[in-house]
Order: sequence, then structure tokens, then C-alpha cells
Amino acid sequence: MKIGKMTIQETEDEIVEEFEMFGDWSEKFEHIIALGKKLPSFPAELQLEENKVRGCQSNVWLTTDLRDGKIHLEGDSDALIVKGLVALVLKVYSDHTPDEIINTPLTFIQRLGLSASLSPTRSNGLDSMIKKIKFYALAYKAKMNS
Amino acid sequence: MKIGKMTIQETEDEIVEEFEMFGDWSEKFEHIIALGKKLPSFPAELQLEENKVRGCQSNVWLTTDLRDGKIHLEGDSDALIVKGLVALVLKVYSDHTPDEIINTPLTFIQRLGLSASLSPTRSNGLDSMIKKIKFYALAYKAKMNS
Amino acid sequence: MSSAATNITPLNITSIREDFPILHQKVHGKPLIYFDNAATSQKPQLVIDRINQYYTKENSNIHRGTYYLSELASNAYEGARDAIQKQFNAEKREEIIFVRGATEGINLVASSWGRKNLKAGDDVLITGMEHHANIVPWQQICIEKGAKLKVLPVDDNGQIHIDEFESMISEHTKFISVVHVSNGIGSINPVKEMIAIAHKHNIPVLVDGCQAVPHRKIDVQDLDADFYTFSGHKVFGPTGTGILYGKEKFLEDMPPYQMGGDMIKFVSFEHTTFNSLPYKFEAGTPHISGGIGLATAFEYVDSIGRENIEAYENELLHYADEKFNEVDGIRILGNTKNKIPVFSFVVEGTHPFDIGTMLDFEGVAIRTGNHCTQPLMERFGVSASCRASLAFYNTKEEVDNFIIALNKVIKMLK
Amino acid sequence: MSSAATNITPLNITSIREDFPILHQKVHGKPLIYFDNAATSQKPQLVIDRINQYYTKENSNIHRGTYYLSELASNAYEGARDAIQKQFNAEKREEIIFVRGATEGINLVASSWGRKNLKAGDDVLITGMEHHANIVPWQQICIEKGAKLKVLPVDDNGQIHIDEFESMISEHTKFISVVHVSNGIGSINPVKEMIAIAHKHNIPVLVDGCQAVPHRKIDVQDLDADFYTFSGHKVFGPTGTGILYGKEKFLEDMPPYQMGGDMIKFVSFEHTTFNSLPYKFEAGTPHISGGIGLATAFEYVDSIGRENIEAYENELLHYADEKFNEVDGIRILGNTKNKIPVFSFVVEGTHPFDIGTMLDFEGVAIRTGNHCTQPLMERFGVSASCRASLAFYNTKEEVDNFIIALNKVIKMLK
Ligand SMILES: Cc1ncc(COP(=O)(O)O)c(C=O)c1O
Ligand SMILES: Cc1ncc(COP(=O)(O)O)c(C=O)c1O
Repeated sequence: MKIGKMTIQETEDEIVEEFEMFGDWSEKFEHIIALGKKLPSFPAELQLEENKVRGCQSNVWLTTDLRDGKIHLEGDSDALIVKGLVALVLKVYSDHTPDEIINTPLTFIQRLGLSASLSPTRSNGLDSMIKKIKFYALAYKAKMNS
Repeated sequence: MKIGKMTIQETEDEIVEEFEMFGDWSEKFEHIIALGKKLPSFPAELQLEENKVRGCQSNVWLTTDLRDGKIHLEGDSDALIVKGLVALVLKVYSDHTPDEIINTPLTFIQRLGLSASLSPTRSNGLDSMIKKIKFYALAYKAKMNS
Repeated sequence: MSSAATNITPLNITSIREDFPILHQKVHGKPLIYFDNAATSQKPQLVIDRINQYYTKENSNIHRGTYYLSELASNAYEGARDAIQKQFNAEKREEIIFVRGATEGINLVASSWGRKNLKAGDDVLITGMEHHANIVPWQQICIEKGAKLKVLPVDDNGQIHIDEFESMISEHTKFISVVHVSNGIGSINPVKEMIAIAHKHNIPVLVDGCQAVPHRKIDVQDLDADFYTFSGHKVFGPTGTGILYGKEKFLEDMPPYQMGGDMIKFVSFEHTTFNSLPYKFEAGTPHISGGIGLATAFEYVDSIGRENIEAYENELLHYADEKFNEVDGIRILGNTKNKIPVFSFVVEGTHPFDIGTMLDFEGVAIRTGNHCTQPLMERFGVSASCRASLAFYNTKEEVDNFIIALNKVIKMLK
Repeated sequence: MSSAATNITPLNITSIREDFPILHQKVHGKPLIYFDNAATSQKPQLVIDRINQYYTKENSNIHRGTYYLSELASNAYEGARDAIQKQFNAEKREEIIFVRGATEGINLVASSWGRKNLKAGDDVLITGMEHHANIVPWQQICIEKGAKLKVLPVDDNGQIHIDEFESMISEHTKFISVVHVSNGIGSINPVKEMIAIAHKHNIPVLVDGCQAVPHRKIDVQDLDADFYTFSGHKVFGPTGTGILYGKEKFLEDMPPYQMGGDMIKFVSFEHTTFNSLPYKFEAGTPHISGGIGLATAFEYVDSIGRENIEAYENELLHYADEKFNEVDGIRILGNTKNKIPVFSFVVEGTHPFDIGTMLDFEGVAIRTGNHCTQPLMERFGVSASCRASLAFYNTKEEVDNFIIALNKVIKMLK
């Protein structure tokens, strides 16, 4: 692993590389599930409606705050696979500047080789979560510039 | 031709036999058209809404009255082919008793070999005309029995 | 809806499966196990061929054509109506209305009957296990009219009770709309008895037959239903098809729903005279190939035999029920004997989405979520479940393989 | 809608006709001449194959599935929406609503927009050449709301006049609904200019594009139409399909039309939250194979080239126009240069039904009757006409053979 903060792109590449080591789908999912289990759950007081990104299949929670010009993200989900993916999204996007987030589209989920099963039409809340992060990034940027 | 009044069935058979002589569709239609041209048109004073059997494609006019226990029919149409067929329907059904009309379904149109082109779904008014004749026959029968 | 114990021929499932081309594929390298039949059914080759034939040899606009093709298409479409009338033992062909699906069937009645007949202070009665399609149209027309939507409770086994039903009927009750078989949990409701009670109080009843028609032969006159509706795509027919059956006296009395070609007799800019039934409710060019293909689907089902299908599905139901119940930590929602092979379940400590997503990689297609029955899910204290719904082309072997896959997935998630 | 004079490739009609299996049949022993394209179009093999593929390899219920097949079907269906958005240059995919056909599209707007926005004293403006589907929904909502239906006159040539249109607009005018191309007589209306005038007065406009879409490429943003609707079966697509395009701001503001699955976000018995566009207007399981097949139909049309089709059809129009006018005793309804190849005619001393019925025996399919445009027929002083409507797979040779058959039939009738 590289020392120091990687770019969004670099983190994505690293994740994709990591996943390429796994043989079949179950190893990939085992890894995602492990990531989900490791991610601390939201404390009950943060599981608020306002932090909720409602999906049709599962829910995601998300909080954002600005620390030293970078957006810090926390997230959670009631579905374990989604939670594992949330962990990856946080790893990729958290603690980057609004500009970095705005200008770098996420590609790693498609590249994991599980894409069909995790596509936006599954409406598991992940897609909406990513949209929401972008939306916050724009808002923070506007605030910083004003 | 047989002497004396034929049964509905006999008249139908005769018509069908007659048509079997014709070679192709155009000869059959020529005959129907000739029959249509021969049938006297309704006088304007009888072309009333109440005598009209509205079809989607063409209209038919029909009057009925009871003469000596038999139903006498007069008819007309604005389409020539339909008018020719009306002439045949009158020939078959007119001046028969209500019972005869009620108990003998018309089959000759189907048997002419032009069936598809003259079927009820064409909604040329013919089908509704035949239904109306049956309806009157029932009404006259009820009246005679009461 | 009881099976005749006699004259049952065991199904030759291998040969039946040959009739469904889609079943013979691999998904993620595994043989497809299609257990999402309550969402939509697969189509036999006979239906696919019929659609193909329509477009290849018969296609044209129906009614009022003066030419051969139009005659073919009209006869095929109206012949389909006759076949469906016979299939459901409706008294008249005029009582069979082609619709896009059950959702449209219910909307038509809620809008056309409801807007004319409901008023402030009236009640509409439904059950606690309705599909959203049989909740929201009534809810919205009730809001519009100031009427109230009353809900017959569902017990812990997933059943409704006839005495409770009767006690909820009052002089305010103006309409009753009930699901015949629950898509969420598979329970079969005693609609015949319910209709008899409703009719004692002169209340018309609509039955949502979406999940009943694929599994049982329906006789609308025997049920004495005032309206009965279902979706064609769930009964091995084409997408975009469905039927609304309505007793003539109700349909006659209702204003038209959509306006346009075919439902009109005479138009001027000032005034319009509407066509007679069934056309009054069929505005515009219909889904011709769909209606024809739907009749073919029933032809196919009849060729296998309704009683044979019912007997086999019951066998499958009991076999699967046993196997499902052996799964560690499983909780099956609804627990009634009188049901179709639909299993709605949750597994302790897991989320349905996770199970569904991973089962996909084992070739298994099930549905997860609320199945458009949010209130029913809430009744069982869950926001979502996994649902495996079987058809007569499914096998015990598939059940076995499904259970193996499910256990594997659960183990990974724990 | 003007043809680009450059880059026109002459169509290879022989090869195009090979793409349409239905055209190669004999009717009453004569080669089929299908001249009823305004009623419905024939389907290229590509569309038939696409439907077949859907049912054979992809069929499943869309949205919210967690498995492979559902993913395939959802992507195909939503991909079709994207393709149609592009085809019509709509700004957003949310503005493309799948409907059963134009009739449903217009009913949706009349019911959903009309019931919310119309009130006593308002006017809705249409033209004298509307199809019943664009008369009756407005007439009925006007009756319900105490509004008035105003009708822009059609002149003896079958044209409307833009100055007259402008003069009919008043502060009472709340909505304008006009046909792009007349199905009765083929005239192309200046809808872009009409919309510009309407927008000066802040009046929304719906365009009924049923007969325009099969013949011209439509750009809804260029037209600036607020709503645009058409039927898929008339543009070489499957039966039971159609599109309603609506500007997002209007669609957002309108209440849902039908209620059920897919158009719902959250349901309790007390309250329902509706889904976002386009799903808000797509209740229930849609006609999935139809939507996919419709996109394929546009793919096919694009592969031939819109400009090429337009150039060829214009050639056919002028050729046929000359031939038709030579027929003894013929009167062609409408006489405008700017039209599609639709010929509505009557022949002195004959009834259209007789002509249509006998032409059938010469293999010719035309429509006779009022073409669901009774007021337009009345405008021309007839109750019915014969209508020959051509598509790009028709040929000059067919026109010649048609004229021979027509003359033969007329001779028999005189
Ligand atoms: C101009 C026009 N509008 C509306 C319609 C109605 O279309 P559909 O019957 O497909 O709903 C038609 C079809 O005849 C038409 O030509
Ligand atoms: C019981 C029940 N009712 C109504 C519907 C709605 O059917 P459709 O979406 O085909 O209109 C369904 C389908 O899910 C159902 O299962």
C-alpha cells in the first residue's frame, strides 16, 4: 500500500486490483461482507430520517461534514452487502475535497465484475447515496466559495 | 323454380345453388349488385331514423308489418352490395310466420363463398338488420299469442 | 377451487419444460431456477409462436375493416374474447373487457364505478393483504369523494376471518374489493363465501384474481363475483394484457373510462354517443397480438389440464414447505394450509436483499422487497422479505438445489 | 420537417419489402397490396425477432429484481426509453412515458392535467380535423368542468389557417390540442408555428403525432411541444404500445393517472407517496416486450434513413396523386401540397363500402368509413370515404395495380 492519501482514482484502482485476486463470486462477496461487518454501525441517534437514503430494497444512512476543506463521510446500511459497498465508497470518497469528488465519477462498482447484481436498477440505495454525496460536494463547494 | 311459397330453408338452398354457377368473385358480386339495383329504394318518407339500422360502414332501412299472420319485410341500404344482400334477406324471410323466422337461422350469406367479406365484423348493418328481424318476429309472436 | 381427486394425470415435467424455451439457460454458469412466478410467468413456445404468426401473417387494425387481413385479425381477437369468456364461464362475451393488466382493471372500476357511485360517508372495504394496485386506486377515490377505506385484518397465520368480515359490513359499506390469492404470502381467501355475504347486503364485490388464475380454474358465475380481474403476463400470456370481467348490469351502468376510437358510436363536436359493451370500455387500438396470445396461453394450460396442474402444484407445495421449514433461522410469513406454492420468508440476522443478490449467482431468481404489499409486510413486522413463488414447470429437484444455495448464502452472511 | 436535399440514398424497395414477412402473401389469389398503413403499419422481421428474443431469453418483471433476468429485462426496457428519448430529442428520459397508444396518451393528459386545471368558463381549442381520440376526451372533461370545446375550422383544401388560429385564442383558452398530420386526409399542420403563438399566450399545447411519426423525424424541443403523443403500432412497432412525451414541468405538476405498482414510493392505508417521473405515470407491470420492440422499430427506421424515407414517400405521393386524379368520377378530400401519402376519396355514384369490399377480392387492403373523424367527413359533406394510405414499403407498381383494380370495381358498380 502506498503511503499518504491516495487520489480517488488510485483508491479505486487498488480496490479493483484487490478483487481481481478472488476466484469466484462467493469470494468477492465474502470480502464485501467482511468489509460490511467491519464498518461500525451508525449509532441509533444518527439513524435519522434526514440521514436516510431510502432505496426500494434496502436503506442507506449517510452523514457528511467538512473538515479542513475536505468532506468527511460516514455511512451505514441495513443490508450487509450494501454496507460493504458503502464501506468501499467511503474509502474512495471520504476526506477528499469537494472538487475532487465532483470531478471524479465512481467506476469501481462496475469494475468489480458484479455489476449486474449491483446496478442502479436494483434500487438498493447505493446509487442514491452516490448522487447525494455529489450533491453535498456541490453544496459545500458553493459554501466555501461564498 | 318451385311453384308456391317455399320454406326459408328451400329459398336459401336455391340462392346458394344459383351462386354456385358463377365462376369468380366478380360474377357473384355482379349478381348481388344487379339484385341491389332491382330492389326499389325506400321512398324518402320511410327513410326515417326509426327505420334505420345504423352500421358503421353503411346503413340499412327496414320496415315490418304483419299480414295474415305473416311478417312482410321491406328494406333498403345506401351501399349497393348491402342492398343486394338485403334483397336476398327479404326474399328468404319476408312473408313467413314469426315462428318460421324465429326457428330458422340464416345461413346463406356464409354459404355464398364471400363470407369473410360480408361477416358481422364488417358492421355494414346487415347483421343488425337480421337481429332486428328476429326481434320483431318475437314481438309479433307475443302479440299474436296475447 | 377444490381438486377433483379422480382423473388426475401426473405431469410429465421434462416435456413441459421443453415448452418453455427460457428455462433452458445458465445464469452465472448455473442452471436457471426461476422462482419468481408471482411477479411474472414464463411463456410457452405456443404463445410465442402465436404472436409471431400474428405479426407475420395477420397483422392489421381490427373492427370495421373491409378486407381479408382485418377480418383475420378481428376474428382472432374477438375469438380470443370468446375463448376467455368460456374459460371463465362468463355469461356473455360483452362482460369480458381487455385491459393492460389487473392494475388497469382495478383503476377502471375505481374510477368509473367509484366516481359515479361513491359519496361522502361511504365505506370501501378491502383486506390487509391487498397488493398496492388494490389499495391505492380505492384510497384515492375515497379521498376524492370523502369516503373511508376500511381494512379487514389479517391474522398471524396470514388469514382473514369470515365472521370478522361480516361484522365489518355496515350500511355505509358501498363496495368491497378483495384479493383472491395473496401475492405476498400465497393465502387463498374464501371469496365465494365473502361474496355471498356481501350480496346479502347488496354490496358489489371486485376480486383481484392475479395470483389465482395461474393456479386455479375460475368460474365467475359460480363465485358470483361482480368484477374479476387479472393480468395476462402472470398466466403464461404476453405482457401488456389482462382481463376485467364485470357483470353486464354494472358495466352498463358505468360511464366509459377512456375515450377514443372503437368505444364511440357517433361523434359531433357537441355530443358523443358511446358504443355498446364490451367496446365502450376499450378505447383506441387495442393490444391485438396480446389479446390473441392470452387466449393461446389458456389453450396451453387447458392442454395440460387444470386438475393435473393443481395436483402437481400441491405436491410441490408440500414438498417445498417441508424443505423450507428445515432451513436454520427461517421464518415463513403466513402459515395456512390453503395456499398456492408461494413462500415469503426472512432469515434471522440477514437482510432479504443480501440473500436475493447472492442467490442470483447460484442461478436462482427470487423476488425480495415488499412485493407491492407494504401494509402486509408491516403486519408481519418486516419491511421486506424473500419470496420464492413456484409454477407447474418447477421441480422438486429445483427446490432441493434452491435449499442448498440458500443454506450456502445464509452461511456466508452469518 | 423539410427534407434535406443532400445525402439522399434511393431506397432499395425490393430489399426493404423482404424485411416485412406479411407483405409476401396472396389474398384471394392476388398479391396483397397493403394500403391501410394509417390504420396500422406492418412490422419488420427485426421487431418480430426482438419480441421473440425477449420472451425466449429475457422475460421477467422489471424494476427492483435482484437477479440476472430481471436485470436484462429492466435494462432493455429502460434502454428503450433512452433510445426513444434520443429519437425525439427530449431533454430528459423522465419526460418519456410509455402508454398503450395515442388514445391513452391523450386521455392521460385530458384527465390528469384537465381535471386539475380546467374550470367553468375555460376553453379548450382543437381543430376540425381531429381524430375522435383527440375530440372526445376533451369534450367529456369540458362537460365535467363546464368548459367549452372550440374548433378551428378546416378549409375546402383540408387546411387550417394560422391567422384564424391566432384569432380564436382568447384569455379563456387554457389548452390547445392539435393533430400534427391528419389521419383522415393526410394534411400536415404547421404545429411549430401554432405552438409559438400559443406560447405567446402561455397556453400549453398537445400534439397528436400518430400520423407524423411514421413519416417524419420529430424533434420535440425544436417544435417546443408541451405534450407529444403517438401510437407504436402505426410506426412499425408492436401493438399495445405508445409514447406520451411531456415537458417535465407539466408532468411534475400533474396528479398520477392510474394507481398501482411501480408508481408508488410508500403506501400505508392512510396515505401514499408517489414515485418520481416517469414512473409516476406508469402504474402496474408495463407492456415490457412492447416497449422494447418499439425502440427496435425506430432502430429499423433509422437504419433505412429518415431522409431517404421522406424523399421516397414524396416521390410516391406525387406519382400516386397523378394516378388517382385520373380516375373517372373521383373526388379526393383535401388538396394540400404539404401532406403524407394518404388519399381519402369518394367516387361519384358509389358507396365506399362497396368499393372497399370488392377491392379486397383484388388483394387490396384499404379502409372505408369515417376513419374516426366523423366531423371532418361531415365537413366535406360525406359520411364515409375510401382511404388509401401508403408506407415506404409500398411501390409505384402497387399504385398502378391499385388503380386498375379500382377502375374495374367502379365499372362494376356503375
Ligand atoms: C391522428 C390519430 N390520432 C389518434 C389515433 C388513435 O390511435 P390509437 O387507436 O392507436 O390509440 C389515431 C389512430 O387511428 C390517429 O390516426
Ligand atoms: C395480487 C396482485 N394484484 C395486482 C397485481 C398487479 O398486476 P399488474 O402489475 O400486472 O397490473 C399483482 C401483480 O403483482 C398481484 O400479484
